[in-house]
Amino acid sequence: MDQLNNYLFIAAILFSLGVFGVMTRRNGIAVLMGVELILNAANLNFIAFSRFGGMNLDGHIFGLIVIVLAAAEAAVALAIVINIYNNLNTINVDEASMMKE
Amino acid sequence: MEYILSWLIWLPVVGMVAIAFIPREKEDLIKQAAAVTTGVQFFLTLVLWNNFDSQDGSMQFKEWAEWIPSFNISYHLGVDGLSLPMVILTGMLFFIGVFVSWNIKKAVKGYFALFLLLNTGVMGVFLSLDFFLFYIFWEVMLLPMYFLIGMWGGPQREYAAIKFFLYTLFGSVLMLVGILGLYFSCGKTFDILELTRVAPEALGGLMWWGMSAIKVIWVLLFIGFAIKVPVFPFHTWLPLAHVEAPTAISVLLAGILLKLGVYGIIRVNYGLMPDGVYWFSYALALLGLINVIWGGLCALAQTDLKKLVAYSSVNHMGYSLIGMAAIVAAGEANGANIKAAQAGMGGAVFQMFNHGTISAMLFILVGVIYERAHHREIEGFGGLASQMPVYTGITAVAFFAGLGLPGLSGFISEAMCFIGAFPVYKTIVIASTIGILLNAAYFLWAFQRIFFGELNEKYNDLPEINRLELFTVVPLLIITLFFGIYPAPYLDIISSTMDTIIEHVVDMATYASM
Amino acid sequence: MMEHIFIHYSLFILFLPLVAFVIQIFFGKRLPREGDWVSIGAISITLVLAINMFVQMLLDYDSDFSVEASFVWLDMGAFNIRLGFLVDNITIIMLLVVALISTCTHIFSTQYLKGDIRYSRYFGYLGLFTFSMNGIVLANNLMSMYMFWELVGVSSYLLIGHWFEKDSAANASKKAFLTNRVGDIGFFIGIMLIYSAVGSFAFTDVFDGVASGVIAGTTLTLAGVGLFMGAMGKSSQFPLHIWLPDAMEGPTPVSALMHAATMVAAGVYLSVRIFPILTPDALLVVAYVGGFTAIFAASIAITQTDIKKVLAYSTVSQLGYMILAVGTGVYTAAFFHLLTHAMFKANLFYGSGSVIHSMHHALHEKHDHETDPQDMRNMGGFKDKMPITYWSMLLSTMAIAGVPLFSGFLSKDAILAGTLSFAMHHPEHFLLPLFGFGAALMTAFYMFRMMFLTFHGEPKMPELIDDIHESPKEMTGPIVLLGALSLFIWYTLPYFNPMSTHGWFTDLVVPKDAVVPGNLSANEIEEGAHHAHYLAMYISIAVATLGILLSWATYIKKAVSADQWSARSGFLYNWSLNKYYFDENYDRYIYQPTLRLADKVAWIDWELYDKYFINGFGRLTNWASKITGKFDYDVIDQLLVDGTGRISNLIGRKFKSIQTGKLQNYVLYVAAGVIILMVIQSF
Amino acid sequence: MAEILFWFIASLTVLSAAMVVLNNQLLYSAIALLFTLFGVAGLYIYLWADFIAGVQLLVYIGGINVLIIFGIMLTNRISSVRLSQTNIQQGFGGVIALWLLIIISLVISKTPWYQVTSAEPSSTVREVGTLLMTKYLLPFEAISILLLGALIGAALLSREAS
Repeated sequence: MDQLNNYLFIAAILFSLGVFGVMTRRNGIAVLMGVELILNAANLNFIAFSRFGGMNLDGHIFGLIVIVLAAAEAAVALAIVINIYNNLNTINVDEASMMKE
Repeated sequence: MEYILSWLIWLPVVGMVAIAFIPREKEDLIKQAAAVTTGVQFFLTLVLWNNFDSQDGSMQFKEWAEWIPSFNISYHLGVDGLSLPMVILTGMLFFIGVFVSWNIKKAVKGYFALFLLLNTGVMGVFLSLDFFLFYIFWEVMLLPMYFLIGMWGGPQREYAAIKFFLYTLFGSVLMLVGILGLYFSCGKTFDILELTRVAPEALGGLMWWGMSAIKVIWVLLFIGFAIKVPVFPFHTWLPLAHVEAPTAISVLLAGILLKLGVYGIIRVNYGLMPDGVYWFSYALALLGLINVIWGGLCALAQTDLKKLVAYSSVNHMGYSLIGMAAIVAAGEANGANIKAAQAGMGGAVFQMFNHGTISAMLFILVGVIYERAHHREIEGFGGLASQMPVYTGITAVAFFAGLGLPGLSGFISEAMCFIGAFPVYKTIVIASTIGILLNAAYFLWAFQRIFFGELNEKYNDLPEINRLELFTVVPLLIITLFFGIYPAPYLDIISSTMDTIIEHVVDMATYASM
Repeated sequence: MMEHIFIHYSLFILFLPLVAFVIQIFFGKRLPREGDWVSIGAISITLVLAINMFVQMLLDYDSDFSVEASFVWLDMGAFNIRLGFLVDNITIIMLLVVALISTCTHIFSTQYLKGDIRYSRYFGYLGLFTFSMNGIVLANNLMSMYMFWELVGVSSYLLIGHWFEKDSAANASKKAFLTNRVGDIGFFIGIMLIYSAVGSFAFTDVFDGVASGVIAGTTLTLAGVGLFMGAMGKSSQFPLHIWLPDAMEGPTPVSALMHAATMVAAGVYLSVRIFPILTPDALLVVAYVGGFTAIFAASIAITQTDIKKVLAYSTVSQLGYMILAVGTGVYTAAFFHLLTHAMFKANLFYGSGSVIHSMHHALHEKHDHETDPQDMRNMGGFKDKMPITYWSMLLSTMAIAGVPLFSGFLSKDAILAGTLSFAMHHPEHFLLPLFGFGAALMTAFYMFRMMFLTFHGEPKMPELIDDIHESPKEMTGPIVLLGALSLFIWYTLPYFNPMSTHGWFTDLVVPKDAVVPGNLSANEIEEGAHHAHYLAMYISIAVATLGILLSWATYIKKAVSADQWSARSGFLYNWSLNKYYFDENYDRYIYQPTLRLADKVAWIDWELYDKYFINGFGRLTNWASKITGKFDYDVIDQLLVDGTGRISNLIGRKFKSIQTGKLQNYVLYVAAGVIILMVIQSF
Repeated sequence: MAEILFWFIASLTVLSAAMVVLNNQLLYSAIALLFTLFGVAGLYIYLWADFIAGVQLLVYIGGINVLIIFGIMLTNRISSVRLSQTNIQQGFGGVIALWLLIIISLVISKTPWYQVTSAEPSSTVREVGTLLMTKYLLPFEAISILLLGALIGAALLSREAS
């Protein structure tokens, strides 16, 4: 528990899972959850480096900012999801593929 | 006081942002916001004047901050006796301009937003001491002007706007080349004060393609500025742009933007290339003469009142050029006649200010009659003096100021220009005195055709000039009258700076043949 | 010297009329009686002050009296301009003239312009004029003189154009201003020539500079001629004389004040002031211009039928006299003539104004708006109807004709003596006295012609004569006063010799030596004039008598028929009647060509230069861009780019299936790409 | 004891994270996410970041997770439609994710990390607060404006189309 690598590995796993979620989930909200995992992974890295890098609190600040960003992002993303749902009656992202051609 | 120059420049931007947040239906609020912004700015210029030390001929209120260090570009501002009057004039005319534009109907929000952006550009050019910054503000000015003429102008507005834009752009491209030439040959700096110190030596003897670098850069920069002045033969954008632009924009165009040319020549060409001054001064005086005569003759032939006033600008700026050429009188070769140099330079700079107030007044007055009669054909009026006595009186004073009547400010500056240039360029000055006859001829003839004679039946219910219009024109009238009677306050501001410039040009010139 | 009481007086004299002007312009219409009392009050105070100064001067009886005061008006370090006052005897006399005539004019105008729509404005402009005129008189330097010089021009412009509804008045005012400007250009060039050499505008410095020789020779001559050009414009000398007769379009009191007594005299005043720096060559120019103008204008006056035109040409001619006097060196005589002329010519104008006024009323009674009330052919026999006007005008006519016992005789005699003595010294310039005496002859003739046609003989329009009345006392008062001032006695006190100019004037206005090295000294000129004095006097009495007799014979006795004479003289009569076609020729050879040139220039500027040359650039660019555009499209675009495009299209179609539009596919590709990059990187 | 607790929390985090992305029941995923967030908060405490841990609990669990659950409720008719979802391209995605994990793990283990040992602070709240008000004032302000903008934007987006 006093090993930097432990935390980094945990973060790496969280990140990979997050990426996996983002890539595979069809439901928009589930994709969002994947994003949250990625963000948490990053945050964990920040705090870990801060802890083992001489207890420099800059990392904490970044962590805070990331959390706030995540909140903002979640709010907007959910709003978009609800909007899509209202318009298309589905929130499956692969069905909302108007980008195609 | 510390950041007053930055405030002056950026305040209009604040106003612009504020206007952007006002819904477009609330036109009165937009106008009020613009009035407050420009009013505060005008007040700040007066504060600046109050705190200005007129005994000090160098830059004051300097601000410096690093901007793009890799190219040695900085945010460098400062004001001296040359720019201070122009800054005050800018503050005043933009403030008045808001009220002149009070009756704008179309897209009020956009109009005033652009108006304030223009304000920032003009202020920036007068205050920046970094060439790069100078150039950026110079270009910032161009864009709002293009839209202001192109969207709110008269019937031919698109043509006029594009012509103005291309003309000026052509000039600024040449200017940019000149600036880069200076940058690379004078130790990679854009700082005007630094360049003023090093350029005369760094450029001395430098040859490009078998030509002296001074000549090349001088000509490049001069054309850039000359288009703004405008110097013959770069003047044809002016009548068109003036005629098509809405009244307030004509006022600003004639009142301030033309001054940028002369300002630039004195600040940059004179400061950086003293040898060039000696090389070019004869041509400068000659161009001044051509401006005077050509502008006068063209004005005499005009049937459109606004075009007449526009050509009168060409004519009046000619006096300024002649006065500027007088600086060489201070050189050893011309007998070190400091008196003449002071008179000429002082006259040129004073003429800038006077033309600013007088032509602004003339354009406002043209706007007043246009708003009532919906045309500007000189022949189409007649006998208005009995219908609109107050308007007639004010126009009479403005016209007399334009034709250089003693007691009104235009006379003093014209006389100083002539007196200054006379010892060096006798023939040119004597020839250009014909200009003052032409001046009188076209103004009086137009005055007679508009105001004298039997009242044109069509106009027997033309309303008198109203309070708002009086409010815009009377302050200018008072200034014209005041400086005509007692010019000392103005000359106090500029004289130390003029001495600095004259000394600089005389001392730094190498007098080597180029 | 600033403390001298005269400087304070001068300040009041200068600025009181200006105050009146400002009040009239802003509040005139709202004041009772449209505020004429404000102007009259202000001008009366200046008159009182001027009289006070004049009396002081007489009491002191100091011919060298002179005070000066100046202040820095404009300062740029080395270049500075000081403005100020110079008060000496000439100034004081001139101030009195201006104040006196101006006061008379103000009073006269209350009746003459009664009920005019711009009554208050008129009085305001009179104030402006008086201010500017006093400014010229008081100036101690060329710069402020020039400034007031132009201001006088403007007030003249405004007053001539008082009835601007009439096109002729509007034209006349513009013509006056522009013609004056031509002179002013010369004036200004003269100022610049002097300033660039001397470095100061003040008269004293200029005189010192010339005396020390910093400016000499041709330059000084040119400077002198330049300054004199200003005088030519203002004093309406040939060939710039054309504006003064037209200026009669203004109200008659204005003609009396400005275009007879004061404004036009400013040119003479300037010449008197700058006399010391005029070189012999310059003086010669001055003399010939003056002399020629004198006889030339007189020859026009003979045939004019408009009473004011006669007086106008007579004024031009008399001004020519004064200029001639300056040119021949007797400049104090010129100033003397200025003084006497101001009185009698103003009076003649008042008189003519009085006549016109009553003609106008009489015509009005008859509802006749066609007949010209100024045409002498419609007058005649007014003598008994308007006795006051007649008698005082007769006094002034005697004066201008040069009849002994009248003021004009003295001053004219002094001038003619100077001219004669000049011609005796320089026989090659014999023309100058001929001009002088010829003009004197004609003056006597046409002035009495005017008097006879107007007041004597049978009424030409008998139906009018019943309605002709003497004018009200506001008008007759000034007429009587100035008529009385046409007598010699006022100018020769304390002596009573009607044949000699000797008196307070000659005692107090003593000619000064010219400062130009080598010019004749004042004493020498004086001597010469003195020698010629009696000869000149006899000739002048002879020609005056001859002129009056001729006139009498023609218009009273009808012994000579004017019509026959005019028919017999052929083209000469026509030339004179049509003012030698100057207006027509100026119009044809100067105005029209200038306007055509202006049109041409504007056309070149706008239609040719701008449309073809400047816009040509635009068209050229346009054309070039079309060519490049064609090249761009046909070759680069269609062949090269589209060729590439077609290949890409082919490839693209193969890869199309990858583009699913599903976001997550893209994320997948990105992640895969990252991994591939990382793997490559690690090798 | 602490060691055991650490490993427990770590495994809880990882496992519940796997649940989040693998479970077909959306609501379960959300609940699993809650556990993951809890776990991360616990790890923060091990990293001496008490304040961040608190914020994590407050914002993530109290705010974001609840928001997500709300989102699920709002976009699915809870009574009638199954609350499940399906995955796509699981095989390919899984391979990619695995590869990512492997590479990152390699990087982590191969890199000689710069480390400093330091004493455990009693509380980080004061320092964090001070930093926020001094050195990071501008980012702090910027992020607050961003948050405000996001709030307004979200409200604007999700209201009924008029």
